Amino acid sequence: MTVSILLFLPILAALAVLLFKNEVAKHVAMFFAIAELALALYFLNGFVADASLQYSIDVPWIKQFGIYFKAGIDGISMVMVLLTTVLVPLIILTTYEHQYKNAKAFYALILFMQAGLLTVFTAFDGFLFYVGWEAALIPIYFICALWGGENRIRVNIKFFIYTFAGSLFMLVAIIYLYLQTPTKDYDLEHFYALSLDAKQQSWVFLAFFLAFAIKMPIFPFHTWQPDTYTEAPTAGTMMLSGIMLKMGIYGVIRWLIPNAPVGFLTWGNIAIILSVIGIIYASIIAFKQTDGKRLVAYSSIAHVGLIAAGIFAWNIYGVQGAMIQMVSHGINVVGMFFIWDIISRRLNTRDIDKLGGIAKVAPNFAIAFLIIVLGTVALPLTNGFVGEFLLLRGVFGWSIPTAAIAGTTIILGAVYMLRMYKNVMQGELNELTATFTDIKGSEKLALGIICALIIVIGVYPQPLLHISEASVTNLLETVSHKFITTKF
Amino acid sequence: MEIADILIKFGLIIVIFLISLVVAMYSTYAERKVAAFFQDRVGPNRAGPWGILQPLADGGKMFLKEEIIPTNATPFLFIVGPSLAILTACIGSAVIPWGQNIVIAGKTIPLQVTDINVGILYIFGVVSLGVYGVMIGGWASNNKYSLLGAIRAASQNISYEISMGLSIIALLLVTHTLSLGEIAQQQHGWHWNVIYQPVGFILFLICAFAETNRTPFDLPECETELVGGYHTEYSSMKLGFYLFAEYINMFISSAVMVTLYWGSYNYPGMDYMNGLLGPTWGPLLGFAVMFFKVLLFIFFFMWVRWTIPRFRYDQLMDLGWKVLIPLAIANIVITACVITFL
Amino acid sequence: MNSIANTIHAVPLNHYILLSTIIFSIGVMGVLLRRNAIVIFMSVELMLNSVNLLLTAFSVYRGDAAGQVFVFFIMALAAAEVAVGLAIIVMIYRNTNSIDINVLNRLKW
Amino acid sequence: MTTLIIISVLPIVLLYLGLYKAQKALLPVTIVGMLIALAAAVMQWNTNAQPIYNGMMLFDNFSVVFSVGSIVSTILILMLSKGYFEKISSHIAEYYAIILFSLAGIIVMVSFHNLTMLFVGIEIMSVSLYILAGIRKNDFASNEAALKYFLMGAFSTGFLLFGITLIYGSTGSFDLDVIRDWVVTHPKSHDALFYTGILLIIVGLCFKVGAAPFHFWTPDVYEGAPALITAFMSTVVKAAGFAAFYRLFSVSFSTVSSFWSPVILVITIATLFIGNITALYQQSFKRMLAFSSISHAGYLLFAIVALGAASANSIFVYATAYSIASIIAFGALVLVRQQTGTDNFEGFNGLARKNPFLAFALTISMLSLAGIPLTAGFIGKFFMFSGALLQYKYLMVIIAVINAIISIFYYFRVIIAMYFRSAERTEVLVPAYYKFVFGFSVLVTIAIGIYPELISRLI
Amino acid sequence: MELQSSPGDFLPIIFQMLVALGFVVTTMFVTHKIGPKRVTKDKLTPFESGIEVVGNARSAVSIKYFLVAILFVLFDVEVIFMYPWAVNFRDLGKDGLIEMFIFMATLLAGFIYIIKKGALDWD
Repeated sequence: MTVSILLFLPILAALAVLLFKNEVAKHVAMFFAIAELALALYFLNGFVADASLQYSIDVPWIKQFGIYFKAGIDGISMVMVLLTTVLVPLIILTTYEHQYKNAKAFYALILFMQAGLLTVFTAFDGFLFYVGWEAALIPIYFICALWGGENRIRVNIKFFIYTFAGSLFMLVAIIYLYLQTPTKDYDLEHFYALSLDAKQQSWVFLAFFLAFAIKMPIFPFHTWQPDTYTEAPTAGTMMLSGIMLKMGIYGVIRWLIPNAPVGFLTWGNIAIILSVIGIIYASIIAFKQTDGKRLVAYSSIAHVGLIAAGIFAWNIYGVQGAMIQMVSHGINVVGMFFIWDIISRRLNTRDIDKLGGIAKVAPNFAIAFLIIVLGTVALPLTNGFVGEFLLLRGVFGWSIPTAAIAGTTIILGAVYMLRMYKNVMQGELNELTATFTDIKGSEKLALGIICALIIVIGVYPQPLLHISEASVTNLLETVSHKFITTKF
Repeated sequence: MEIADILIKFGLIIVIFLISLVVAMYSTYAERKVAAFFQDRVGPNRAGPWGILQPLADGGKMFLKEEIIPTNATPFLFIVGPSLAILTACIGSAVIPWGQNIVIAGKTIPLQVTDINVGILYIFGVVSLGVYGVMIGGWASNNKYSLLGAIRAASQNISYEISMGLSIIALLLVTHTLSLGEIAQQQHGWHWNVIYQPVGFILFLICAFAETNRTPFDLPECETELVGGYHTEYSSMKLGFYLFAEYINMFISSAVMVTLYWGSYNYPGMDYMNGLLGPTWGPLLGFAVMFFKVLLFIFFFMWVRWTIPRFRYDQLMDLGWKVLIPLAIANIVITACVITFL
Repeated sequence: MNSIANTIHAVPLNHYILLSTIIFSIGVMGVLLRRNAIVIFMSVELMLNSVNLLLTAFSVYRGDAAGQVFVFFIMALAAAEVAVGLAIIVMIYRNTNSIDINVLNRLKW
Repeated sequence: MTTLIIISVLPIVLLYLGLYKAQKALLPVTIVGMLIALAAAVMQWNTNAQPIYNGMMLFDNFSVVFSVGSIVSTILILMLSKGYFEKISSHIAEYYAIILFSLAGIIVMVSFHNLTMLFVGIEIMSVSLYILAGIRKNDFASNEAALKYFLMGAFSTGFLLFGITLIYGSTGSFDLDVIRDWVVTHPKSHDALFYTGILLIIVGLCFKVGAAPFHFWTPDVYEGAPALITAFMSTVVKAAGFAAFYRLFSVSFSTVSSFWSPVILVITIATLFIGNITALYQQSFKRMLAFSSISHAGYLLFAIVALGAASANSIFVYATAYSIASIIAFGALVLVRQQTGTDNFEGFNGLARKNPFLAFALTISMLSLAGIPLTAGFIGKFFMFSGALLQYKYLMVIIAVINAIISIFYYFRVIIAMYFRSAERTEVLVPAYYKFVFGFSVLVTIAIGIYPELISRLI
Repeated sequence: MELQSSPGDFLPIIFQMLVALGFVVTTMFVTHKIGPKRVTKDKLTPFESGIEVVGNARSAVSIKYFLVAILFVLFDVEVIFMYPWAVNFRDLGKDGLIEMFIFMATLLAGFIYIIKKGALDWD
């Protein structure tokens, strides 16, 4: 049993959804998403947490260019696969209250996107990676543009152009690496084995970095993000922030630094500084936001900045922290957007200043909201804490002042998050919020799962960390080895 | 080439040139006489005995007429038109072999201005140019009759040129050369090409009629429809040139037909006669024979003119395109097959 | 009797090249500068004929008939072009009563 | 050879069918005939062909592959023509015949082994196209397109011929192999004739394929000509032009590439920018396609600048991807134009509501043109980039990437119009023939996008 | 068989042209000098059977003439190809015969087509 089944199931599912009527599309999609999750859990069950590549498939695809369909799961991939397969059914669950026009297309696109995402996370062939990367982009473009808000057309074309531009440069870099391989193929291991000189690595680094920085997004490349998050339908935003953003982070870990370690030495400082600037910048902007969804979007930039900084610090703490924080952030941000989805669906506004006192009428909702906020601000015993702690530890290892500045993210995050919570949930009820009804049914289920995950991971993160540990260590060693062998 | 050769060439050219002019002049006289004969009249009989000076009188009259260039015409082209017509008519004779090499005072002189290896193509080139004279003249006149006449002339000429070219191809299959001198030699004695190419000859004959705008193909100037056709506006010697060109063309095409099909200067028993008369008088006899044949053709041209009525325009085009071209192609195919398989 | 080939050889090849180039350039300038479709068309034909001339010269110099055969092809295809081209010009003339290419500005250059 | 004979005889048959008023039989006979030709071409595959007719033609795999590609594209376009020419005039048989004559020229162009045949092929193709561009006799734009195309085409032929003549003058032959041998045996030669000849040939061919700065006729002609003819011109003809370009330069001039590749490099870059940037400003979908075709010419030129072992395949894959996608685009344009009477982007507003299939097909086509993965267009660009990077043409690839990004703007305009803008409209009627063509093209586009080996190793 | 011509052979043709040209120019000049000149306005108007001149004569004429001209160009050019064949007919043998027949068959196919199409019908 290989990973290919994991990649093709969502595509089949997408096609299958199209065969059903709009009314039942979400159930069908849910069924397949859960099946996918089950499959992922099955893989997890048989997974050995060492650095080896498991469930791998390696068949020729385009032979003349040395392109193979090479995919597999190692520790890092396993975490990402779990994240994806858990979040997709969760996201579908959050849409149960929505009545999308042409729903089957909507769910088909989500499933199709899942295939693309999983391809990215499991690909060990440069070409396949790129294909998955773009294959994830097209569906989300359509999701956002078809079911999005008023400005969706302008905003989405901006989003698309940004990400597409970045990825094209990445493609050039990938082809470049391919041409350098003695065996002329796109195998990632052969890429790792390359010994490019410093200048070549610099260019490769920059090309990859552009793609990943736009995707994450890191500070000067982030401008597409808040608009897109705001205009996208909630499910789209969740896909974007919960999973797709992680493509960039994953890319940095797997594709950027090991392929161009010396380039990373040259540019890594700048990257880390940009990340830290992003943290502060996004936090300050978030502070000023009144639109809840937008606030969450900026907070996401801040969190991602921290993750990026942790990775660019490139030590076991940073990377492991990033791994776990990716999962946590995915869960938290999905929860956060869901909260705002619930609010805006009921009250038709996302303006923080207009809200207040909802906790009084919706206690269950208030608890869930609180747990998610706490998770986001990284209170100990929530999932956010483990990740942020490790990340800061990682950055600390790189530079203490930077770590100090980056650490402000926790404080700033706590400030604007709690302010948001306070404004929305506490205080006096007004005319608008009085009509708020408590969560029920699918909402309750979804929020319940999210809260459970937040707490479980927060309390006992060890299994998750264990999955990726060996692979991360191995990767770090590869890079260290490469430092030594590179000709300067 | 030595000076003497050049002088001899010049002499030959001038002789041939004068002969064509005289023949053309007297063709006009002959035409009227022939017409008179056919119509049981007397014909011109005032100028000189039997009216023999009539062509000179006509020529003189042309010279003395007033020159008119209409206001709407394009003066330059108006003059170029007739000049071109006569010019092309005059240079066609350069490649026609008039006789065998003649020996005068120990010097061998070919009775042909020049024997180039693309003689037939030269003839075609010159003939094609002829249409420009008509076309330019008709257009420059800026007169509706002229223009219509010119266009008719042009489309008639070009239509028949195709069949003419095709009919020649069948002949080339037999002769294997484009040189007229060589073609003349090949027809030594009685081996005239008309024996091998009767259909080709008839095609060529019809086309020759059309190319010279002779009745029954004189649509371009058909006076009942178009006043004077393309030369409606012309007067004086410019008109004379057009008329003259027609007769010179008639002469040249007769000569070409004789050269290509009717044995040129050859006649049965010519070897014997050559032996008898020697290298000076023998070829001259050949020349006389050739000339006789040419005159017969000119007579034939006139005969046809006063016998057959003019075609209608659609009949003319139908004949050219739908009868002659297929016939010519069939002729080529049959000739080629016969030569290859027999 | 010297053959045509020898006589042609007596003229340096460069002269033929120069002559053809000049004629070709005249054709090019004609196409670029004149506004009358027919004149442009004739300029194009001039270009083709300069090519024919040059091909023939080369062919004789090299003693290779291929060049002259090529000329035949050029002539035949030029004739086809003439047929189509004139038909197009006639069509334009019928619609606009003009063959000045300046009136053809409905579509921008 | 059989292919060429069939393709040449077929139009004559069609002309006679037209004479005897067999209008109904035209399309079936054409398609059956072309399928036979297709089969004949496929039979020729891998037969280790040698030049035939005194080295005039060479039906090697390259020629077979491009012939097959051209024939298939033409079949698709002809299927779109069902009911199209009837509206223009009553001489339908002639239109089919002329298109096929043009195709015959194209097959000569992709199979030549002698410059004579290159010229003859180009002319057969071009002369037919001059007529086709002007088949809307009373439509002024069509007239103008025909005249412009004709004048420019004849003009460029002049350059091409002068170039060929100069090459002949220095090498003494028209045969590609002989020219190549001459180049090899005169490696240090500074024969000005020869190099001028190459430059003039480049000029002539760039005119024909519509590469900047010789592109200015392209948009006008493409806009003015009837949509299906434009489809034919911008797909089959363009592909054939590049095939001929490639064949000539790879066989004969590859050893002096250091001389001409900088020239083509400049042309390529100019073509990309001009095509893309001007396409941005177009309001008319058809004109946008015209400019985009210029930019695609730029991408195709990549294979010639970076001439290598894989170039032939790259050109073929790219040209196929581009052709198939363009056919969809033009087919959709024809339908939309019939309904709305406009070529503009607005005509596509809200199409997705009423015609999801049509909109989907057009979306795939646009994605393919833009070069998004999992479509054939991406594979084409990928091949081109790979080839260029292999030759260390980094700058060129970067420029191409920038252009690919620019192109997103205008390709997505159609998608945006179809899906995200609404307009009052009724359903566009999609005839069965069109459905087939769209379905087939979409399948091919995706199939090539997923598994390019289908066509990428044929040469 | 092959008759080689030298440029010298073409010289007499030029002589003849000069002679003819001299004749034409002289005649034109003489007739211009000795003819009377009594121009009037009416004399110089185009002849139109005595009525007032209507419009310009250089207007469009029937498209049929154009068609004939074009067909001529095409056929004449095709005929060019037959000349070399005809001259070298014996050397080319049966292959040449068959090839030329194919050529002519194509030509005929086109020819029959235009006739059937009515391009040469005058009515």
